[in-house]
Amino acid sequence: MKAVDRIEVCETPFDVAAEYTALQGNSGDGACALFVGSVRDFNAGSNVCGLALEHYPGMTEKSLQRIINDARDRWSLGRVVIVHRVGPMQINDEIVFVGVTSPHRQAAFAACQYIMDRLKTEAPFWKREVVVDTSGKPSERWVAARASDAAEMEKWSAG
Amino acid sequence: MKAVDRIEVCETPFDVAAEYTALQGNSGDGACALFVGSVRDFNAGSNVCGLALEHYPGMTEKSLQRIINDARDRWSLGRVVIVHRVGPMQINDEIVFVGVTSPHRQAAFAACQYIMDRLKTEAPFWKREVVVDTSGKPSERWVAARASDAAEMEKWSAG
Amino acid sequence: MVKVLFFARLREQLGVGEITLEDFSGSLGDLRKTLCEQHPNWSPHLQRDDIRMALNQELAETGAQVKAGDEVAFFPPVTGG
Amino acid sequence: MVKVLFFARLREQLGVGEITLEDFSGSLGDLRKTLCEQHPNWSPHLQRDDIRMALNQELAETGAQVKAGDEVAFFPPVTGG
Repeated sequence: MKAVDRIEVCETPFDVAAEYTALQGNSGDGACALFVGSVRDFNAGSNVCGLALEHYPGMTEKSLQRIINDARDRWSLGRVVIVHRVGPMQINDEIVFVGVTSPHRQAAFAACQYIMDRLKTEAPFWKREVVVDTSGKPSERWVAARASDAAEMEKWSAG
Repeated sequence: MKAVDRIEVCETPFDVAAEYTALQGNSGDGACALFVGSVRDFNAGSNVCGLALEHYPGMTEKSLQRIINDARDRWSLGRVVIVHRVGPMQINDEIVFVGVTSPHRQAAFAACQYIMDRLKTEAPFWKREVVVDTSGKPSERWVAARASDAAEMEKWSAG
Repeated sequence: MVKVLFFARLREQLGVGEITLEDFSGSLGDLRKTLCEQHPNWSPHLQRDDIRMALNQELAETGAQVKAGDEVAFFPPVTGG
Repeated sequence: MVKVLFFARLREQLGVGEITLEDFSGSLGDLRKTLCEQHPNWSPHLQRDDIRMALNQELAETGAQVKAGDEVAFFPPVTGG
């Protein structure tokens, strides 16, 4: 089994179909789990009309590689792809893609979810969203971190 | 949020990118979890060179719809797509696609895995594989059900 | 009339994919017993513990009541996905 | 020389994204204290419990030792994905 990682931080839209194709090639891997996160039109009680993502170049890639390495220590994985968009985005734009292949579907699902949970709590990305109030007036705000994301991480240390 | 299900049993290859596109349209759903199962080249100690899938037309679709309905009772889901291939297939061909959207990634992941676990244990599909022995002689055999698949289902009733 | 279907390995073992039973009434368990009486060589295959049953395309247990017009199916554990 | 970076809301609050410290030696905690002494108005933002720190692009705690040539970063909780 050939272990191949693909990590990309991009300023333009990415293509989910192309990323899925990048996961192919291990004919022993019958299972492929994917996650795609997109810009929602509603968050924390407000209508959202746009989003911008700031990141820490250099640390971002190191952080994602460390997360993948730790996932590979836990499960038998084939290929792993993480793509994360930064910069300005519109509603429905894809923000993040995580794809994992494995001989076993439980490993593929678990690793995909583990990578997302860790990415959410430690990869250096910050969302700033443009919200409109009831009068239609737009304003910007930094998205607050969610306690539920930190809580999700705890299940991985419980085992 | 518009709840839309797509269930398809097909005799020809399906297109993962098109199925992903079919999941779009709920702008409140920021999370999309996907699973793709493919024909492996190795199973139960033998080299596999081909596969054929038999199913129970009519019951298959009812069974998949019931599984989706039960997933919708458990989680807040947007769109759900299940595509399953039947008939003769080759190594690396995609057998099954399950896609789920939700406002929450935990719900998307859980529902996608739940649907796969139930599909594996109750949807009326049967695999027959062509294996080759060490001398290269091909023979056919029905794939045996795995106890681990039944065990996976138990975690959903434990809660 | 009751339609009875067999799938996968069981279909191959019995050498038939579909039969019809005239004038049957009783439970799914009774139906299986009737089939085994009519075809003694089916018994080791049809009576296996892991054989599953469906009534009108829904999974069912031996106690389910079968009536005229119903569709019954017997099959081995499923292996899709 | 130590490079110090600030990101996101913290960068906006301090009004600067990058500074350099000459001749600093000590822990990450000492470095934060030094910055707050030099810029008293930074203190309420930089001393918040939820501010995270990185040393050479790896998450680090207050006790980590900083040496010449290192890159230090302060930032609020991450919100990617």
